[in-house]
Amino acid sequence: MKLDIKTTALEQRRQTYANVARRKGADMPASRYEEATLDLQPAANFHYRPTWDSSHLLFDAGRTAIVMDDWYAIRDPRQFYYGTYTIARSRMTETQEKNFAFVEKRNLLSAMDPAWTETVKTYLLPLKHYEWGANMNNCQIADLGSGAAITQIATFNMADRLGIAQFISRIALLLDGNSGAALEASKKAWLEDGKWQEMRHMVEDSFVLDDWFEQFVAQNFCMDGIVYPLVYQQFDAEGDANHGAGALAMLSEFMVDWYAEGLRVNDAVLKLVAGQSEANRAKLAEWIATWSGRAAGAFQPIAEFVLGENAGRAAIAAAGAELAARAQKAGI
Amino acid sequence: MAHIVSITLQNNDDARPIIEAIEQDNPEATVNVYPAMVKIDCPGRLEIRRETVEEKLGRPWDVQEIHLVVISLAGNLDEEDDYLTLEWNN
Amino acid sequence: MPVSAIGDYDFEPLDKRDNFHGTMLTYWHWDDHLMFCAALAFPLPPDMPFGAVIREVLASAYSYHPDWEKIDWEAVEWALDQAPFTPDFDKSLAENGLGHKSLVSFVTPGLKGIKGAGS
Amino acid sequence: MTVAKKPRKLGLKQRYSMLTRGLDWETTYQPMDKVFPYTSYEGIKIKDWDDWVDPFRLTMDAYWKYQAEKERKLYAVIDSFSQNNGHLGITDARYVNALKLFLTGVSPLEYMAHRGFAHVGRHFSGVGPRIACQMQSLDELRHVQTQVHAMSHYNKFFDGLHDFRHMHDRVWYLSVPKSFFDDAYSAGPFEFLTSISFAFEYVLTNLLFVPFMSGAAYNGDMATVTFGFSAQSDEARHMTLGLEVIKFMLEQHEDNVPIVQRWIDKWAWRGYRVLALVAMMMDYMLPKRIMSWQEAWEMYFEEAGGALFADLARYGIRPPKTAEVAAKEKSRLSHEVWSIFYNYTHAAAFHTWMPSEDEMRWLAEKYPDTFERYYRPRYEHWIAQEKAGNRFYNQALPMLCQVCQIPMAFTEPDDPSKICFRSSDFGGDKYHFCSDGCKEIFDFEPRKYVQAWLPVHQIYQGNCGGATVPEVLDWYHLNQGADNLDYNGSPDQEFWEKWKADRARAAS
Repeated sequence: MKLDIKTTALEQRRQTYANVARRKGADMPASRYEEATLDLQPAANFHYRPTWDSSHLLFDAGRTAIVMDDWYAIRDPRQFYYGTYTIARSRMTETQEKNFAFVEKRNLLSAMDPAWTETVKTYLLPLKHYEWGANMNNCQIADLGSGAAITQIATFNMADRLGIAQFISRIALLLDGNSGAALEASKKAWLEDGKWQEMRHMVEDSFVLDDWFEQFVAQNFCMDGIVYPLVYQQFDAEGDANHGAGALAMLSEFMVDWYAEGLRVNDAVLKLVAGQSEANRAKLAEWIATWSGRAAGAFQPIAEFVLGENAGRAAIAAAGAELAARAQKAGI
Repeated sequence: MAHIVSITLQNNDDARPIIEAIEQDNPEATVNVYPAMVKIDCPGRLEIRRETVEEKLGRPWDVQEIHLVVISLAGNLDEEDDYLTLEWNN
Repeated sequence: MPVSAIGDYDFEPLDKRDNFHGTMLTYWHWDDHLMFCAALAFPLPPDMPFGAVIREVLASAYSYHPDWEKIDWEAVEWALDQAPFTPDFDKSLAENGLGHKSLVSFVTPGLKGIKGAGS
Repeated sequence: MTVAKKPRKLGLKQRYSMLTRGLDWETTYQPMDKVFPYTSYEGIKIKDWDDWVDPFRLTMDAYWKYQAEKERKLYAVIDSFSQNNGHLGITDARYVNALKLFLTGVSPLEYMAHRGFAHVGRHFSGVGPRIACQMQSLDELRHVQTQVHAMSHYNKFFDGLHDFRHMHDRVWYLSVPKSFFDDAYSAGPFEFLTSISFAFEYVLTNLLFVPFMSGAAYNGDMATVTFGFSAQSDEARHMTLGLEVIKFMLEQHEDNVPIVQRWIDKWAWRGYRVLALVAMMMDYMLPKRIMSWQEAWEMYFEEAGGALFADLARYGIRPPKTAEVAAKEKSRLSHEVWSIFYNYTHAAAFHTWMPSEDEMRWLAEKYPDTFERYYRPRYEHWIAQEKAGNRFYNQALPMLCQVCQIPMAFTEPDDPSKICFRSSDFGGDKYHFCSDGCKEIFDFEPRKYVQAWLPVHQIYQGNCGGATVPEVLDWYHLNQGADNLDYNGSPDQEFWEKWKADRARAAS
């Protein structure tokens, strides 16, 4: 059928949804990220107070000390909505799968020094519980946070952290020949090994924070800001350079890429929130001081165990300095 | 009389081998065709066997690939490497 | 039954009479005329005469219906909150016993809606 | 050398269990009841969270893989739909009104489900159910976003879709789905799962998604059928979660049985009332119809639900009370609801219309006991009035049910000619209900339902933009004269007729 393309049927009456148009101007076409994010959280006329928190309304903005004129000022620099997010992760997973298959087929982990294998079991495997803790904290932000922009970021973090916990568990299964012994031993270490107790203490304290934005800062900025550079840069480098652990670095490629990607998001969020008001900035500074100090102290025994006392301390100090520099760059 | 278990699949190329496999392995199954979808009912129990789907498909098939085409289920589900079953316990 | 909740769970109802700026909420329903899909809600002054409600409020809502002008008001059967009652048209709603969120329904004998089918 | 020589082979269940179970731990630096403060107040007793049976066993990597594949396919369809102006291929523009109701009424609930499952995904103290809930939270985000994207193209050409989120928080009939989900999200985690995972996902959503989406396909709407079925492939997982949750609670402790039974009764009823909107969509808003609401109810509730409740009988669970009343209502539900919207379409963001003679014949055939007797005379009168330039719009606001918030239009279970009125007194005030189902829900927890934000009452209290209907509609962001009123005479109709004329000209 031949059609006149100028038919009025093809004249658009509007470019995008009205809520997006109010923010961008009516003539501007919107991105999928914008249409799928902006104003998505219910905002008014709630019917019943939560039975689990009757002092607040559903989606109460008063659940954090941070005050924003508009929580949708926050944007994800990756522009992740569900579709772009899962497709990005499935690509990373493909690489990760190939790496696992490669390492498994050639039994490459057997090239590691036996002593280093034990070290890896001590420092890396218990982190699956740290990741599960990070999953819980991000899940709580997704539950209680204000605005679909930030809660969406937290939701993706929540899933990522479960995924990472499972990748670590798979490393454990590679190391114990699928017996599950390494999984169990590393849980025991998380629960009982003295080197891990300050970490576990800190994670458990973060579970019970009342303020979800403090949780965001504590988990995604401070704790991760100490743990990730140490584990996936310093420890991996040490293993690769001195203990035949090059293959292990292949298995943590996902974590390395994931952390690099998340840095930009977390820093952008903090910068925007700090820029809103002096009160926000002061609050963020207080939280960052508290939690980065605590994370550095809590992870020090592991750093010293892996790298030796001096190098361990130096690595912790360097990670702390990097955090401070990032905070400063974000205006805090 | 056994209660009906049921699985509804998209009516597309990915689902067709699964539908055929179900018909082959569950002689009592009835296939109802609707626009864009197929609802398969079976008294009591219904089984999808990996082996049969692979025969129809001519390639390895992971039972979890069912996630790509399933629309709805009725019955208690059990999923393993080699099969997926739906069943009522009465 | 108290609500299963953590802490106190007791809040001011949203529809307290005080929230209606001196009026009270009343509901009116004409039986057998389901062309009007549901009972109607009107906030009315408690001192408004019952007859005035019919003339000024109900008429504007219901006069679209061909049965409206045929109603014999002497014959109408009234119910207040689903119990039979006889309103005094000259007295106020309050004097007639209506309270906040009272439901007044009425049957118009002989009038059963469009084609007698209850619409 | 500690690296094993020959790793043993792990089955799906075993592998899944190793990669998930054991991630959590008993906290000791903080007491467990502070970390998980919400697991006991509803009275549900759990002896051992490890008894939980995982419904589907997707690790995150498999989840990403399959979901990404679904998303690639779905967005390819959405892209091609908009590039090829797929909106011109639908059977009739009246159909789009079903999408308007879907986007304003249902999609925001998907978002609520996303947040609600994040809530329980954090607060259950067992790792198995938490992971299942977290994945569902992620899925529900997918559903709202794919719906917003699929409808985005329609929004560019049709009215009524442009401000769905703003409307969902305000417009009178949208308080029906909104209050439903507020009710679930504000409940405890076990009740939330019973309401959404079991009563809604397992027992009721088939009615929303399956016949309706198949209907979308039948009416040429490829974008909707694709997001609908793509979403349903997640629902299959969610349904299984719903059934496992119920079985888990029932198996854990016999004291849980009466609590769960009450929730099943409550939520099956509340969900059924929300689905009244779907009944109308199926019987009136699809230009080409697949099955009637009554047939869908029989297939998906009576038949499938019958088998389900026979299965649960061994725990002492009986079918929800809804079943009996719904069976009596099934031949009138869609007509009563369509009448509500025909009455008030001047205040709605979608159009209504009178069915054609062909459509009335179909309705009469599908509803032989009720249609000719109760509804045809009404419709013929309305049609005659419209022809005479006097289209009926109800000029007064309706009385609403305190619980489901639908105008009090439903009739007595045993008499389709009499409105069903129920009421209770609480705290010195009267409260009104459309049914025994809604009254029972109120009577059990009156302090919850006295908080309800009832649109009609809020308008009268002066909280909705003004005292006149046009002011309220402005407050809704409803474009008057375009979004509202009868389909006949609407800009949507004008656009569609023009397109049809162009098409006819091009073809000749």
